[in-house]
Parts: sequence; structure tokens; C-alpha cells
Amino acid sequence: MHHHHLILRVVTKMLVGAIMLFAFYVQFHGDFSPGGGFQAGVIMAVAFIIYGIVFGLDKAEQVFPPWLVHKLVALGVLLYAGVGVVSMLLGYNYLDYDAFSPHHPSHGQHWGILLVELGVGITVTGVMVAIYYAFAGRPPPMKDEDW
Amino acid sequence: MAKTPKDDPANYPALGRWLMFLDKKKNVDRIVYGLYALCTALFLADFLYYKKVYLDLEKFPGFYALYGFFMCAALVVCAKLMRRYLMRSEDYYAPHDVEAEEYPEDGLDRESVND
Amino acid sequence: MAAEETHHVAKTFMDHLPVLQVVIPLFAAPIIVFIGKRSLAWPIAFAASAAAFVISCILLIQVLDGGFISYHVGGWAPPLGIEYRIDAANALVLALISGIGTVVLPYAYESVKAEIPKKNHTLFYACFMLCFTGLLGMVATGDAFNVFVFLEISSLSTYVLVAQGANHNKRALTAAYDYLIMGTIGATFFIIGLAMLYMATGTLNMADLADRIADEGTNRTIRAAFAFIVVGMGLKVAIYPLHHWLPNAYTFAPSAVSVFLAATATKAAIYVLLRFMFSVFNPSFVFEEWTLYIVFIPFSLLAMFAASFVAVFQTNIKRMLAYSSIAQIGYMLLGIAMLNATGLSATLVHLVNHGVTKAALFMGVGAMMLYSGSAFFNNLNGLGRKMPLTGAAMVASGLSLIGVPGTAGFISKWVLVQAAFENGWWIIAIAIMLSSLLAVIYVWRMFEVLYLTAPDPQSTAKEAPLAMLVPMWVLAIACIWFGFDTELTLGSARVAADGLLAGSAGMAH
Amino acid sequence: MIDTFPPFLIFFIGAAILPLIPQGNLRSAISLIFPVISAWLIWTMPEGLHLSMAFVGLDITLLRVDKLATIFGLIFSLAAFLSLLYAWHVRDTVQQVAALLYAGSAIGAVFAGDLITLFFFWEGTAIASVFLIWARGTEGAYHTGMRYLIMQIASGVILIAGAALYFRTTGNVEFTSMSDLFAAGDIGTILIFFAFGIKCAFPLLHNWLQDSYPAATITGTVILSSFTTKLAVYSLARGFPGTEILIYIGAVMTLFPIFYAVIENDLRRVLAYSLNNQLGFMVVGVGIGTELALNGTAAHAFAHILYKSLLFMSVGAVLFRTGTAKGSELGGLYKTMPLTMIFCVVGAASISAFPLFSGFISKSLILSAAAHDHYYVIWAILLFASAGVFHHSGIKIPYFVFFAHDSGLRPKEAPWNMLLAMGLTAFLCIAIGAYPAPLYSLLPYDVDYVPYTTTHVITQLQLLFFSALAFTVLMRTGIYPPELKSINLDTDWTYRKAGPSVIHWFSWVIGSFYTWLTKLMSKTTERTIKRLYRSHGPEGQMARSWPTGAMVLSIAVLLGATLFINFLV
Repeated sequence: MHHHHLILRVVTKMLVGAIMLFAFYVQFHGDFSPGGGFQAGVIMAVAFIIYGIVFGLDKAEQVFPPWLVHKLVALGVLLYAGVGVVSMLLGYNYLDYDAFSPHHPSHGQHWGILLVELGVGITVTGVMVAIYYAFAGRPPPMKDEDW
Repeated sequence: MAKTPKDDPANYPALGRWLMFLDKKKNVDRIVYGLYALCTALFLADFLYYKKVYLDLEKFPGFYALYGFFMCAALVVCAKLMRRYLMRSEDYYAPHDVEAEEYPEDGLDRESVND
Repeated sequence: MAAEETHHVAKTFMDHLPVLQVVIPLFAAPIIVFIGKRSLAWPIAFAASAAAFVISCILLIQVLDGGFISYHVGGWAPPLGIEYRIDAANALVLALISGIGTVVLPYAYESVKAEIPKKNHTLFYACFMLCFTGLLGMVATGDAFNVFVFLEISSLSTYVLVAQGANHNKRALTAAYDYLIMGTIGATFFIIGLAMLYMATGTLNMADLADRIADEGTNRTIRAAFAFIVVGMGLKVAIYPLHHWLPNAYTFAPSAVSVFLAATATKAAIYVLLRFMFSVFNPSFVFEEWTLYIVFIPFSLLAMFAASFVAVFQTNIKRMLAYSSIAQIGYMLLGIAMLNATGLSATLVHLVNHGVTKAALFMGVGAMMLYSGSAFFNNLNGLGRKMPLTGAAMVASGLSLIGVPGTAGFISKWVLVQAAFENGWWIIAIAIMLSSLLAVIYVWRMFEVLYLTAPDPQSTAKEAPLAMLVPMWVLAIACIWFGFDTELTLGSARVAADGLLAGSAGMAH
Repeated sequence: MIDTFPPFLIFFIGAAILPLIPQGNLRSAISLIFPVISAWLIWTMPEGLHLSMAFVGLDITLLRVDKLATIFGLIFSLAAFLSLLYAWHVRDTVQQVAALLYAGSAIGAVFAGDLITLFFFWEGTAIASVFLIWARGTEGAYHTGMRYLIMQIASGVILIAGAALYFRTTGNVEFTSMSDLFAAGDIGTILIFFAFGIKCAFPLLHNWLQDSYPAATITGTVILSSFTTKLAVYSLARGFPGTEILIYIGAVMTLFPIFYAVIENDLRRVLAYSLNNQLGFMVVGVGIGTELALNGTAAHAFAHILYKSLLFMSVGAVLFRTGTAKGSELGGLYKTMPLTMIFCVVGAASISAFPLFSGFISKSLILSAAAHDHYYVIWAILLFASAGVFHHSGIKIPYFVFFAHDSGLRPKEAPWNMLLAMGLTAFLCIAIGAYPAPLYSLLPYDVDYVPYTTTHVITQLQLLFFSALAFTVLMRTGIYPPELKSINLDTDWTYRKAGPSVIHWFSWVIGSFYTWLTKLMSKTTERTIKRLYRSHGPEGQMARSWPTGAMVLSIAVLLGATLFINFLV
């Protein structure tokens, strides 16, 4: 399998970096222009998925091990929820970004949305990759006696 | 009725012995005549005093006497008629319903019929 | 806006309760996954649910006077921002959900060990927490779209939880799949309804929606939205003809999941239905009344009888209990359809009482399945005698399911019958009593199997482990307790019913 | 505290400690102490409301002391003392305890200031007294006791139902005059009236009395005769004074029992009929409701309890010695039981209202009240009833027991305790009759009535002696109905004969219908269950796991229907 599709493999190698870069662009411009964590996360996941499709599941799992995927899924949510909790600990409402810079609320908003979007991005990446792994790594169909 | 020691008047209480005169028909008749006389006297007494009563009816001489006599006679006759319709045997509702048993003996020196 | 004009006053723990209610379990789920240690998964889940329960109790006490607590997420005031809004109606349901969650977890500890492969344990507890979060969120939020989000969180995790039963019986997979299809359609209908509402009013905050609908009156979009929301949520509620996902899901799910779902999932959905029918849409709308009379009453009567008959003939006790749930949901819908305060409080109180009762029964069955391996009647023969404490708990809660005086079930049926008489619907009151008779039959069958048949001589059954017995008995005692002390259940249900019946005025700020 | 110690409690305490004392003379002696203490308490109790408290949200008063209650309390205590003395020889704990509880309940009821307290004591009298009937130990007595208990409990149940309605109307449960409400047709008051009526043996509700009193034990009958019906009279006097319908009810009550009494064979039943007749006088007094009439009712109740006890005691002594109380079996006993005979005659003279005997000074109060208020027909009826009561109680009882034809029975004189009790009672009867002032001073209202006037004495003697004359004439002419071993039908026929046979007939009809129906039903049920199983059983259409597509279809249909409804209306 490794010896086939040479062109595909070369093009993929070139594209993966660009896709990731684009993902970061979408991620960090999310608070100014169209974009944000959801879209960026999917784009980021696409980089890994296309790598997996072309080079095989094993290679993709070497690059981005499944345990890490799982942790990232959780980490993203934790980041998102954590921002809210921190704002709460600072004496503001849940997810009230003003908390991060009480005197310049707009700065606080920047920080807050950035972190939250990052959390969303991480989780979406993780979830998309996890779904891909799950489908691609599906065990053979159940035997009759399993039913 | 056989004569038993219990039947002997000597065993009666003194008061009972004294009352034995009622056993004689003649004495009973005397009492009845006495009653007749008393009744007549009471009837006549009505004419002898000022009757202080509520009703004009009461002023009728011998009203109470006549009322008492005739109402009581009527009462007995009516009751006798009622008996015709109402009387039933003692076992009407249930056997032994009335006096199902002798009164329970409770160790006291009761005298029964058969002594 | 508020931040610019006034200087900030630091919020305290007590101010955050409405959101903490949801955030604590929400936080627990990723932590369980992130730590990934099997031995820590259960303690974290339990701590989170216990905290949620404490919070819900505090909230319930705070709103019992008929007031409400509004929490603005992100500091954005409604209708712009997301609002969490706690009043007596949802505080009661929150307390039920978090209470059941807290009681189920100790039970789950043993049951999960027996029924689910070890590698899935952490994920199981994470999913459980997510489902828990979703149900709490659905109930706590005052934002219509937020309801949808949490509905999906709870639904998706429920599908996973139901599928965990596959280890035991592969039919759990089809059950989960059916549930997924049906649940998704329901959720889709719901979101379509929301979209229509948004289109017609331009707002998603429930209180704001209520105001605008009340001000502007109805139009066809709003009516269509009503139909979509009622049918979509009705599916999650398992209104009679939309109930087909429920028996399989309850039957094939792992025991702990059956317990949790039976006691909470449909109840949360009923709450949402109530909230939309009474708070968002004005109950005095003619179309709403007609929907109640033409759709709800016939179908709930059908549910009461058809589902009860099915339950009578079932050979699988879990399935029997599932069908009995469908019948009991009929009672709750009937209470809504009465459209009076007594009927609504009957619904709310039955929601709690039935939740507690059913949870106790499913726990008993789950404990017996540890030894019998299945929930078919002929495998449970005489187990009541071999497991006396489990059997006794099932008897207590079975009596409550029938509605024997002195049990929780009696209170709610009693109030429901009263509500029927208040409306002069004595035929319906008779129907309620008749269908209770059917409950007597199927519960009696259960007693008969548990006590009056000879146990299998090869059976290794012994008394259930303490971790299962304690939660079971907590709920069984609650069944009796709520049959005598109605201050908490009926009292808060009445306050809640009054709030709901006030319609959009009940949502006023 | 001590001056408001509730007298009923004395009896209850007595009932509690009596079984602890060894059976015998000591116990009998101690049982006599309680009525004495009770009488002393009642005598010294200050008038007014005592021991008021809140009970399940109702204001209740355990002790309401006024003159009406006091006179009834005193005579009840006195009656309890005399009855217990009469029962000195009884060695049956059940009867002793029941007697004390019964007397205590009756006295408690008299002092009850509210309907709830009244109800409790009302039922107390019912339950305690039935043991005096059951103590007879015969099968007939058992059934009679059951019938008696049902009637008494029914009276109590009706009372509490009436009290509940009364509470709804007025907002309190105070036991006071309800005549106005009754006249206005208030249903609660009517129920209470009805409950009193059962206990008071109103016509058609009366038969429990004639049924049960002859069935009780010898001493039991004496105790029974004193309390239950007089408690009802007291309750009527308290609750319904001046209710006109009572006059007519009372008049009928005085009238019809005398007919029955003439032809009745069981002499204790004769006394029960005459008791009913005497109650009629009291009820008429309550119905007239003037001060004179109410005084008459109270005085007559007082006198009546004494002479009726005396009569029951003397017939009881005969029953005790001979084993029978039937007129057809007795006769000629004056020879061996002369003292009993004399006491019986004293009782007979009292009930007949001979001058110098107690009936004379009490009954005339009621007759005068009736005439005074222009109830002439009633007055005539009462006069007739007075003559009639002399006829059956005054002449018939002593005549057939102690004289008439000689039955051949030669029993011993009654035991000393019975003689003593009879003697005391006879003394009281004569004392009251000869010197009525102390009794009059106890009456609820001031008395300015003079019983001994020439007119009154002579007219009364005329009435009585001419009645006696009628008896003599009829006896001598053989018209007088002989005493026969028999019973007479009364209203109890309805529930002892007619009711059961109607029920029997109905049960036969319903039974055969039911058999037919169950056959039909079992077939139909079987078919229905089979059909239900086909549709709802595990394999049935309703329980099957439907394909996902079919489920989705049902959603679509329901959505369509809902949309349709929403657009339609």
C-alpha cells in the first residue's frame, strides 16, 4: 500500500502543513472575522484524517495516538468550562469575560473568547479524529453466534 | 299439687301467714264490696267540694270516675282484640328465643318449681 | 452594558448556584476522561452528582415561596444572553434528577462492574455525567435554544449508555439505534419549532418569547411551531403512539442506566413540555386547548390502558416496567390536559413519585439480574425469598406503583382524581381507577413470581451487595415517606403549578 | 380542682380498680362507694362550665354544671347506688365493671357541654350496657344484645353525623337548645333529634327497649332501666325544649304501650312497655317546654327512675327465686314473699300516682302544664294513659305475681340485699310522694305548684279506683284476657321476620341471577382475555418492537394531526 499512489502521498505531505496553518488562521481570527473553534477544529482534524486516509491508520495513529485524541477531547471541554469557572472564581458570572480584565472589559473579552474558542477547537479536532479512528478501526462485523 | 313441707303454712314468714286470709273467697269478696263502696263514696264526693280545675269538662260530676272506668274497659277490650292479630307462640322468632334456658344457677339458695 | 455603567459587585458561591448546578457535572465528565484512571472515575462522578443534589436542594428551598432566580451567563442580560432561570417547577425536577443521579451512582458501582467490560468504565461514567448534565441543563435553562443543546447532550450520551448493554444482550445495539433515530427526529422537530418561533418573534429567551407571543397574539408560524415542539418533545416524553423506542431502550440498557433513564429522562422532557405549553405559549390559546383535548386526552387514556394491558402480559419484568412507565406517563399527560392547578400539581407530583418508585423497582430487578442473568419471569422464580431485602424493597415500591394508600403513588393518583372531579370529568376519574386495577394485576404477577413460585434449586442467588441495597432502600423508603409526608412533594408541586398556570405572567421579570 | 373533679371519672376509676379487689362482699361493698362519692361531687360542684379544652380544633367542655344536669346527675348516682346494692350478691366481674362504666358514661353524658363529649359518652353507655344483656349467657340474650347494640350504636353514629352537620352550620359543637334550628328544618339538628329519638324509644323506634330489658340479667335490667332512656330524655330537654312535635310523639308513646302491656305475658316486658309509656309523659313535658313542663319532666324522671327500679327489682327478686317472670307461671307468691309483694305494691302505687306516692307529685306537673297550655286532647290522652298505667303496672303486675290463682310455688323471701335495696327505694318513693319540697327545690326552675289540693286528690282517687273497678268487673266477668304463654308482634317484627324473609327472597333472586351472570361473564372474560393477549401479549401487535420506519411514520401522522388541529381552530 505504501508503494502506491505516489502523487497522492506527495501532494498530501505538502497539503497537511498548509491545512494546519489555515486551521490556525481560522482559529485565531475567529473573534474578528468569520471562523472560530468549530470550523478550525474541523479543518485541523481534516489534516490528520487526510494523512490517515493516504498513509494508513497505523501511521496516523503514530502521529496522533488515540489516547492523546481522547485526552484532547476532554482538555478542550475543560478549557472551555475552565474559563467559565475561573471567571466565576473571580467573582463574576459564569463565562463573564470581563473578569479577566475588570478595568478594560474589552481586553477581557478578547482573552476570554480566545481561550474559549481554543477549547472548542481542541475538542472538535479531537472528536473528528476520534470518529475517524473509530470508523476506520472498526473490528470485523459480528459473528453470528454473537447475536 | 302435692303437699310438701314447703307448702306447710308454718314455714311461711309471719307476714305471709297473716295474709293467708286472702285465700278465702269470702274475704276476697269482702274486699271487692269494699271497693264498690269506696267507688260510690268517691263518686258522691264530687258533689261535696269546690272543684278547682282548668276545663269545663272536668267539672262534670264524676268525670274522672267515668273516664277512668270506661277508658280502662275500652283499653282491655281493645287489647283483647289486638291479641287476635298479634299473638304468636313463644318460639315464633326462633326456638328458645324467650327464656332459652333456666336462669343460670349461681350458687345461691334459690328455690325452683320442682323442689 | 451593565459592566460599563455600574461597578462590579463580586458574586458569591450562592449567586452561582443555578449555573453550578449544570457546570459541576459538566466539568466532571471531561475530568474523568482526562484523568483516565478507572479507580477515580466513580468517586469523581459521585462527588459531582452529590454536589449537584445539594445545590438543587438549596435552590428548591429558595424558590419554594413562589419566586424565581435568574442567572445571566456571561453577564449578558436576557433576552440577549443566555439565562438560567430557576422557579419551583424546575427546581423540583432538578432535585428529582440530581437526587436520583446521586442515589443511582452507588448502585451503579456494583452493577457496572458486573455488566460492562472494564475498559469502558471510565467512558461509562463520563457519559453518565454528560447525560446527567444534559438533563439538568435542559431543566435549569431559561433559553429555548439552550434547551435544545442540552437535550442533545443528554440524548447523545443516552444512546451510548443504552448501547453499553450490548455486552449483555446484543439487542441493546438496535435499541440504541432505534432510540437514536427517533430521538434525533424528535430533537429535529423541536429545533424546527424553535426556528419558527425565532422567525416569528426574533428572540429565544423563554420569558421574552412568552411576552412577545402574549403581546402579538398568534399566527400560523407560531401555531406550527407549537405543533412541532409538542410532537418533538412528545417523542422524548414517549407520548403513547411515539413510545416505541422506550421499551427496548429500558429493557436492554444496563441496569443502572435503566434505573436512571426511567426515573429522569422522560421526566425532564415532561418538564420541558410543561414549560413550553404553559409558560411560553399561553395556555388560554384555543389551539392549545384543542391540542390537549384532541391529542393528549385520548392518547393518554390509550396509554393508560393499552400499555397496561401489554404490561400485564409481559414475560420480561424490565419490559413490563417499561410499559408500565408508558402508562404512568399517560397519567402525567392527563394531569396536564386537565388545565387546572390541581391537575398540574398531580402531574408534577407524579413525576417525582413515579420517578422514585420506578427507580426503586428497576434497582430491584437489576440486583436480581446479577444472579439470574435475565429479567424474564421464569428466571426470577422465588428470588424474593432468596433475596429478602431486595424483594421487600420491590414490594414496597410495587405497592407505590399501584397507588396503595400510604405510598407515594397514592398521593399523585389521588390528586389526579381530584383534578378530574374538579373538571367534572368523572368518566376520566373512573378510567384512572380502572387502569390502577390493571397495575394491581401486573404488580401482583411480579409478587407472585418473586414469592409464590419455587426457586430454581441451582440458583446461586444471595442477598444483593450493600452498595445496591442501600440506594434501593433509600428509594423504597422514599416511596413510603412521600406517601405520608406530602409537604415537600405536593407542597412544591402546588407552588410550581400555580406558577405555570399563570402563563406568560408567571415568567415575567 | 377537687370541686370540679368530673364525677364520671370516679366511676371509671372504680371500674379500673374493682377487678383488683378479691371477689366477694368486700368488692360489693367497695363498689357502693363510688356512687356516693359521685353524688357528693355533683352536690358540691359549682355551676358553670369546667374543664373546657380544644380537641382537634373543636372547643369541648367536659363539665357543664347547671340545675338540669345536676338533678339528673344526682338521680343517676342514686340509681347506681341502689342498683349496685341490689346486685350485691352478683359475683360476675364483667357485670360489675359494666355497671360502673355504664353509670359513669351516663353521668358523663349528662354533664357534657358539647356534642362531641356527648357522643363519646353516648356510645359509652351503649357499649357498657350491652354486657349486662350478654351476661345472661343464653343464646336468645346474645341475639337480643346484638340487636340492642346495633340500635344503640346506630343512634350514636347518627348523633355524630348530626353533630358534624351542626358544626358546619353553626361553627361550634356546643350542646345547647337546638329547637329553633330544628324548626327551621336544619338537617344536622334533625339527625341529632333522630339519634335522641332512638335512645328515647320513640314510637316505631321503641322496640329495642321491650326486646332487650326482659333479656338482661336480673340485676342488669334494674340498671338498664335507670340510665339509657332517661339520658335521652335529658338530652331532649337540653336540646329540644318546646319542640311541638315532641308533644304528639310523647302522647303516642304514652298511649300505645299500655295496650301491649295488658296482653303481654312476660312481666319484665310489661314493665318495659310501661317504662316506654312513662317516657311519653316526660317527652310531652319537653315538648310543651314551659318552665312548669320542664320541671315536670325532671321531677318525673327522678321519681320514675326510683319506682321503675323498684318494680324491676321486685319482679327480678321473683325471677331470682322462681326462675320465671311470666304471668302465666306465677301467682300466689304473697304467702312466702310478702315483703317483696309490699315493695312491689309501693312501686305500683307510685307509678300509678296514688296520693302520697312519688308519681302523684311529678306526673301531675306535666298534666297541669298540658292543660295550662290548652293541649286538651293531649291532656285527655295523658289522663287515659295514667289510668292505663295503673291498670297494667299498678294492678296487673302485683295481682298476677302475688295473688291470682295459686301457682303452687313456695319460694323463699328475696335475699337481704335485694330487700334492703327495695326497702330503701320504696322509702324514697313514699318520702318524695309525701314530702315533695326537697325534690321540687332540685328542679331546674322555681316551683309554685301545690300537688295536694282537695280537687287533685279526689279526682285522682276517682280515676284510679274506678280503673280498679273496671279491672275487678272485667276479671270477675271473665272478659279480662288471661295470661297466656305467648309473645306479641311489635315493630321488631319488621327486622326480625319481615326483613330477613325479604332479604332471603332477594338473595335468592339475585343469587340465581348472579349464577347466570357469572357463567356468562366467565365465558366472555375468557374470550376477552384471549383477544387481549393476541393484541397485547408479548407477541401481539401492541407489544412488538416496531421497525424504525413504522415508528417514524407514527411521528409523522401525529405531527400532521397536531398541525391540522392547530390550523383548524
